[in-house]
Amino acid sequence: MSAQAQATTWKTVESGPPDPMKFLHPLAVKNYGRWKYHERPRPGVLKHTAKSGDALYTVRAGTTRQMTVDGVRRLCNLADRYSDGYLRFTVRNNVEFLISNPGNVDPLIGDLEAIGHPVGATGNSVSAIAHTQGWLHCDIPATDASGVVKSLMDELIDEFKREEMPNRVRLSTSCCEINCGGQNDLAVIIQHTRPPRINHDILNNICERPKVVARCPTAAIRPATVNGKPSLIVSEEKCICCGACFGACPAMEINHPEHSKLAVWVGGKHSNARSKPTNMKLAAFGLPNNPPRWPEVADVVKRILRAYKEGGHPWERLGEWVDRIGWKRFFEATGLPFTKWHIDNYRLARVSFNKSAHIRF
Amino acid sequence: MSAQAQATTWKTVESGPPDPMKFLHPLAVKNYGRWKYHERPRPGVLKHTAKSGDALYTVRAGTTRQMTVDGVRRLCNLADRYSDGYLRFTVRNNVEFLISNPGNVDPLIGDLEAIGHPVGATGNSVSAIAHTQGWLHCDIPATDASGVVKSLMDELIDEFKREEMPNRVRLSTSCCEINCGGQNDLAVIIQHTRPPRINHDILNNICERPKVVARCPTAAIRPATVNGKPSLIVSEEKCICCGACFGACPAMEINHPEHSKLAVWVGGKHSNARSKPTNMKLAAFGLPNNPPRWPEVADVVKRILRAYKEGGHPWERLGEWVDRIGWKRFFEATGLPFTKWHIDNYRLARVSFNKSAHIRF
Amino acid sequence: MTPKSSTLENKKGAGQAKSNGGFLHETPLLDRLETGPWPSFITGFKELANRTHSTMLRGVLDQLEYSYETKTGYWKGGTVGVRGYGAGIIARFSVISNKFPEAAEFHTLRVQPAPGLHYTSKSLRDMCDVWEKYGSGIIALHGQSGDIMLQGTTQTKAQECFDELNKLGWDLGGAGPTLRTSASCVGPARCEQACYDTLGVHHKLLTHFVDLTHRPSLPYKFKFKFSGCPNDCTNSIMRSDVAVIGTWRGDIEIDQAEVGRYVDQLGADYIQNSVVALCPTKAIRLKGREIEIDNRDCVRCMHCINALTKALSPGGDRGVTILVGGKGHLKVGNMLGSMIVPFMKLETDEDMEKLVDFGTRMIEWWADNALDHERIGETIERVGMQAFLDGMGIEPTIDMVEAPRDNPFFKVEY
Amino acid sequence: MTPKSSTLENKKGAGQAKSNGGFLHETPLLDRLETGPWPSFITGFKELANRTHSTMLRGVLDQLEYSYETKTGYWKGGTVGVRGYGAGIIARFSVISNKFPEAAEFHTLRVQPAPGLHYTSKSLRDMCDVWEKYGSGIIALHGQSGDIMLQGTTQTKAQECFDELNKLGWDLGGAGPTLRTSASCVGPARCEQACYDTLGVHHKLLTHFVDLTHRPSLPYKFKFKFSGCPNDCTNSIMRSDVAVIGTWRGDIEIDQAEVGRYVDQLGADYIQNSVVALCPTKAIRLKGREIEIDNRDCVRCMHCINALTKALSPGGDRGVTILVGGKGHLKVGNMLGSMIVPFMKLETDEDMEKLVDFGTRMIEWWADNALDHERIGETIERVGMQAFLDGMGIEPTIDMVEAPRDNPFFKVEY
Ligand code: SRM
Ligand code: SRM
Ligand code: SRM
Ligand code: SRM
Ligand code: SF4
Ligand code: SF4
Ligand code: SF4
Ligand code: SF4
Ligand code: SF4
Ligand code: SF4
Ligand code: SF4
Ligand code: SF4
Repeated sequence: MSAQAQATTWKTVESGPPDPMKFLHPLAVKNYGRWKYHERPRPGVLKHTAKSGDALYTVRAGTTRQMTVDGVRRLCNLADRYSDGYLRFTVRNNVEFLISNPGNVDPLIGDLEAIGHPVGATGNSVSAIAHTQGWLHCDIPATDASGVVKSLMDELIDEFKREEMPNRVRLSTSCCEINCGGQNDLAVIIQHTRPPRINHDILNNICERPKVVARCPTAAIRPATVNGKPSLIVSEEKCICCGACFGACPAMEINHPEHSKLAVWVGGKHSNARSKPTNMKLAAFGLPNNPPRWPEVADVVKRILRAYKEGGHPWERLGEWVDRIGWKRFFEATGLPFTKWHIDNYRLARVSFNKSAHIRF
Repeated sequence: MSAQAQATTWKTVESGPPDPMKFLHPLAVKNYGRWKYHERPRPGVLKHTAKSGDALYTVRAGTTRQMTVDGVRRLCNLADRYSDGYLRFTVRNNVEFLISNPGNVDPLIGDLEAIGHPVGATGNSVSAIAHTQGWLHCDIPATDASGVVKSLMDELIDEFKREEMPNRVRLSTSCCEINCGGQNDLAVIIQHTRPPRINHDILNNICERPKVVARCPTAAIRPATVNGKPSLIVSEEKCICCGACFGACPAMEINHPEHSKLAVWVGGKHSNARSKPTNMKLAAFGLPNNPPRWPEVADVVKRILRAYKEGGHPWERLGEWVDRIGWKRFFEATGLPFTKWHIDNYRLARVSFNKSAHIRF
Repeated sequence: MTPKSSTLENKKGAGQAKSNGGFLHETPLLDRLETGPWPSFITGFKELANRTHSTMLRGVLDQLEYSYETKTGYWKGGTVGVRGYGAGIIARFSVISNKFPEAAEFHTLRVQPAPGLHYTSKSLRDMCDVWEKYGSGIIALHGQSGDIMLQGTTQTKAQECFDELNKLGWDLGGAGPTLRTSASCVGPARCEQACYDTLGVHHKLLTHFVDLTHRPSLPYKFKFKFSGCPNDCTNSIMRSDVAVIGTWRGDIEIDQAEVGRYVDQLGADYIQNSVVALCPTKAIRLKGREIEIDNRDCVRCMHCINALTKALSPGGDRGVTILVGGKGHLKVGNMLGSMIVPFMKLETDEDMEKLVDFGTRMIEWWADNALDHERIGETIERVGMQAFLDGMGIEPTIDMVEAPRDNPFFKVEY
Repeated sequence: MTPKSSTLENKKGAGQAKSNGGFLHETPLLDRLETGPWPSFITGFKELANRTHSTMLRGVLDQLEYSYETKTGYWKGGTVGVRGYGAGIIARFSVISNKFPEAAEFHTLRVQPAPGLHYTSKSLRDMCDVWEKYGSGIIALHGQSGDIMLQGTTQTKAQECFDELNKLGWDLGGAGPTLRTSASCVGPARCEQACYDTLGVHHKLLTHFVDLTHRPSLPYKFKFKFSGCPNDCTNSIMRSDVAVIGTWRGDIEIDQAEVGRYVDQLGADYIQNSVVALCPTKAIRLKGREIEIDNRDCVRCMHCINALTKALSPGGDRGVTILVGGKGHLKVGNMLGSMIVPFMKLETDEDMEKLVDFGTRMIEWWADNALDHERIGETIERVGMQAFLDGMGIEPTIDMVEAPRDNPFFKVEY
């Protein structure tokens, strides 16, 4: 039966997301909405106790996110053996096994580690790095997110397995300035440093010019005739290298093997615990895009996490630690240089200026 | 000798501000830069002690600011009698007598009060209201600042004479949105609520049109031909009633006897003590411009000061008090209505949104 | 089909994959991502390719190696879809297919998982089986928006692959200018802090809007996310246009006996310094072995509850607060959502209808007012909060702002 | 000339002024500003008018009464000046001089006072005498920028009036697009907190720039203000383009014996709650009867020093911090100045030259870069801090910002 033929026989059911209840562990169904508290018997393991008295154990382990049917089947095997066939994933691509029998916890951990899945990421650990597509799949990446993550996690795995940081630490990486990885306590993001070169040969064929012009936040793009054909040109002065035009039109070639660099951001926070959520701030930029292991990035990330681990008070998220000690001490403690480009010059810049005589010496 | 003739005989000395040392009290000269501490023996009186052991007393009293030669001479008489002929004024238009003989303090206070100058404004008092020109002199005012101040101070004079507020309280009033009175713990400022009516008859004769167009922050003004003559028109939708055009061109008539209203602002702070300096925020608007006594304004001002006096902790400036209790409680405590226009919709609006789930019920 | 070998045997397989076998070409740069303790996606890919002899996978590895060499990406977009849908498949064609013809196509199906990302092993295995048949066998669990990403199919296989998945109960997620796949935290399924049914609300809302997910008809993407409490484990405040976050009115519930036990266990000092002192509004005090909370001043930050989870819980009158306008860096810089609905009950079907109605009107308002490629947060910023509140018929409240405006530049209706 | 009567007799005079006498017209609305305990400017004006029989003053009161009635202002600007100067007199012509011909002209001389607003009674009396001769006799002490405002002269008398004042040592202040009259706090003359010589620096700087004060040649107004310490008693942060604020490096000086006395007098609780707890960076601690300060964390806010002035003083290594870009509401909304020079010594003549040089270069940069009617804070915002720092040759430091940028939208030179 040809694909086409089969296709016509099945009428699509537009179901949206499946009903979650079908996939929940029976103890989760039974105690749904009636959990009382949780404990962390050891790193990587949670014990949730319900008002009914039931206890549900969770074992959490790292994955590559970019998995394969083979890898997934291996996790299914473990779920069948230890967690009544139930498993879930966290928003950070860790896998979780929900276990009713406490005796299964240790053997599962053993098996997980044996097939290369580190157990951890609970409590005050460095959890897995949220990441994006990179060269593997995206059409606009300037680096490979999975590779950066693998390289970094090789260095951070001990902190993944321990709970020794002042509070949880969330990292992300993104392969272009769009930052699909989202913000985090620490984020590694590619950044363009040159305006797009325009591929005039193809632009007119593949792009709607007015749309590209409209996409630019600084009105840096304007219509022009190049080599007798209608095309676009970019004002180098106005362009802020955001790459928005490239998303709209592949002829706006902003990626560059040398000039797209990596930047490290710190202090993003979404939780409302204690302080309000905050946007992350620029810590370091201009780091070379150096596959396959990006050692310069790892160096900066480790410096920051080391300083935070040493200086942070209990419960202080990375950004809260910096707020307490002040950015001056952050740059001192990490040895990172402060440059004029760390000063905002975008649309809300004034808000970030030190509008006071408050100063640390 | 005619004015003209005399004029030519004198060659202007472009001296700038006079040398301050000539005007300083001898004890101030002697102990210049070597003061040790100060005390406040009673409201309106400061005692500064120098490292040398010298003590200099200051008696501070309110004035009308808009004084006359007669009033100034009276103050000079008092200075001659009690303060060795030395007096100064504060940045808030209070007069200060610098006294070397402590025995002169009380008699001076008696004489000051006898001629109608209230003594106070030190420490945690409500000092005199910084104010502006108003109908008495400015070319763009929509109210009279001196009159508003007189009406308010009649009601606040007890707090001027006492030191019973949580911290010092600074007020200002301004007769147009330009706000020459500056910001303060509490400010009363006129506010336009309608776009300018354009006086097309005179516009072309008295204004440089491109300059007026350039003055508008929202590009609401554009050139147009009205009644066959080049003039300007204003987009009602874009106009934010800021009055900037009126400053550039009197034909942009923004003032209106009914539609120019009074607004009350709170929480401005310049000092760096404790918290960083802050811009003041809108508390109430749309209050009638109701000369000669503006009772509606006084009502709002007193409500706010009363709530602050009751609720503020020691050293908390008005804005710091609100920050601690939250704006929700501020509006509750003062009984002022919160409206959608209290929400910023200008260029940095987003910064003021509650970007969190933090909420008081 | 499914290899029946045990996990440990599979592990052996994974180990072997570190050599490129006979099937794959040399990938010296990628191979360097096979060292080190963290699991390697390259090892996984190679293992899979060597087992399945997927030429697409070989081509993709070759092109990826080339990307590592040249520091350049080589995919371009295009249009690949399934019948009736306008979104859900991210098409990828190689721009250097002359060089790597095996990698000519490499499309991704975005599949919506169940809210909370829960699975049975059977459901995953069934999916794997379909995917191995119609695709490369690469699965990302999950994409940053929450989709299962089945990466690597061709135009010819896409429809059939989807049909098989659809038969198993899966549907595609969003892409382009659609209502996107949502994320919800584990919530009531396993968390004591959940203030509403994140999974249920996610399921109902996304099912209601399924048409908007499949057919691009919006100015740009639109995302909901669901967090059961202000800890916001889905990062909804920055990563969604509409963050539905659990909260409560009334008083925090206190079990003073447990407080006493915490004092014994952690010490009063710890509680002073790491709980009481960190309350953002100083609303909480430790008195001996008891805790006192001034609930009028509590801003529902969760900190004390997180720290003393056995002793403190969110109050009983639960519901949600809704923040609107979050999004990523693009063009304007990161935006955090801001409070639009201070409190809304979300328990009954009627409550749910209110949320659906709210969402519908919001999307309509946005569709009417947005410029092309403008997220709702940007639209609100451009037209002003007032226009948004008016358009939505929402009462303004002080909860929406940190402070009232600091400029006089507004014009009240007259 | 000067009435020789005693203060108390004068007071009697002031009391009488409450009736409009024979000279003045009825002003029923203004009269209502004569009741109440606060001194009344109307009473003062009437007293003066009745004594001097100034018709200008009568006209002005009539017009002001009419303004109160109609809620409308009736002055317009114009050009009135003195020889060689392009600024310093604010011209006011009545737009309804047909109605109030006596108020046809009412110009103000802005006269620069001595820094710190100190006077001898003689200097004031001499000024009053000139002013009574050439003007209305109304004096505002002082305008919000710090000028003595002599309000109410005519075109014909202006030059002569100024000449007489100039002979007494007074000069005009700024107006229009000039360097404006400055304000400085009382500083070292009577304040223990002064970290530099506010009066002296004000005097020297404004004398140096006197040409810019008198001749409009700038894009817009430009203001310096001088506060001796971070208490900022001149409100410089918002009210000046350049705020020169005293501060110190090194350690806060502590007199522990005085600390002990404060503990006795105010109680340890007060010191804990109202001093220690209010330190913005928690840099200070009370240990028994002594205070300990972690000076590395102290941000020089002044609070503890203010509260315990006998015990604590700014450290000995004193200087200034300079904030740039403050201004009022107009067009963009209030702007607070922001830190551009974290620390600068300001003691020697050489230091003073550096400040002059800094001011000169800043004004030049601004004059080169500003649009018409754009304050320097607006210019910096428009062109970006980087362009300003480059133009000025200033090293960027972290002190200039609360936090680094939160967006990636910049382009490093290449
Ligand atoms: C499983 C997961 C939710 C899910 O649906 O997948 C989850 C689960 C829990 N989170 Fe979370 N959080 C999860 C992602 C997050 C995220 C989002 C993220 O990681 O991208 C955040 C927001 C981070 C941010 O602010 O940027 C998050 C902020 C919190 C917080 C607030 C921490 C703080 O002090 O700021 C708590 C409170 C706490 O730690 O007690 C919390 C608490 C918890 C608790 C203790 C809730 C409970 O009582 O069960 C859960 C176990 C935590 C642990 O690992 O020790 N969870 N949590 C997510 C695990 C991610 C992972 O694999 O590492
Ligand atoms: C696949 C995924 C990254 C990943 O590896 O996980 C992804 C990949 C892309 N994102 Fe994204 N975004 C993904 C989650 C996000 C998130 C995170 C989230 O949803 O929680 C964000 C930040 C939050 C937000 O919505 O702002 C995000 C913000 C963007 C943006 C910037 C939006 C903005 O207004 O700032 C764009 C650009 C655009 O839409 O034009 C974008 C555009 C893209 C495109 C479509 C690039 C393009 O225009 O061609 C990428 C397709 C890559 C590919 O080949 O598959 N992606 N993108 C994530 C979706 C998988 C899924 O469905 O589960
Ligand atoms: C005389 C004057 C300076 C001058 O050159 O004229 C002055 C003099 C003193 N100020 Fe001030 N301040 C004066 C205007 C200001 C202003 C500006 C204003 O009023 O417009 C401010 C900034 C207000 C703001 O933040 O918006 C100001 C903020 C302070 C502070 C900080 C208060 C705080 O906690 O925020 C102190 C510290 C203190 O109170 O101990 C202070 C302290 C002082 C001290 C105690 C300094 C000293 O040791 O001598 C002086 C006596 C204060 C008293 O009145 O009890 N002075 N002070 C000004 C009197 C104004 C008046 O007549 O009321
Ligand atoms: C007289 C005075 C108010 C008073 O009664 O004390 C005053 C009066 C005027 N100011 Fe002012 N300003 C006065 C201090 C201020 C201050 C306070 C300060 O200097 O500390 C400010 C706020 C700080 C600042 O510089 O921003 C101030 C901000 C303005 C502005 C708005 C500037 C801005 O960028 O926001 C304008 C509008 C303009 O310049 O076009 C303005 C314009 C004016 C004009 C010239 C109105 C005009 O354009 O025709 C007013 C002339 C009134 C008159 O008839 O004399 N005045 N003006 C103050 C000057 C007296 C003096 O020389 O001592
Ligand atoms: S961050 Fe950029 S390059 Fe990476 S997946 Fe997202 S859109 Fe693609
Ligand atoms: S990179 Fe950004 S700023 Fe530059 S031209 Fe493209 S859209 Fe405009
Ligand atoms: S506030 Fe406005 S009306 Fe009043 S003096 Fe200043 S410029 Fe004139
Ligand atoms: S009032 Fe302000 S916004 Fe309105 S037209 Fe005039 S300058 Fe423009
Ligand atoms: S957001 Fe709250 S309810 Fe949801 S998992 Fe996190 S802590 Fe639990
Ligand atoms: S939830 Fe947060 S705000 Fe409320 S009492 Fe606890 S720590 Fe304080
Ligand atoms: S600013 Fe400082 S130095 Fe100047 S008077 Fe005020 S407290 Fe004293
Ligand atoms: S001056 Fe301010 S920051 Fe420094 S120790 Fe004292 S209170 Fe703290």
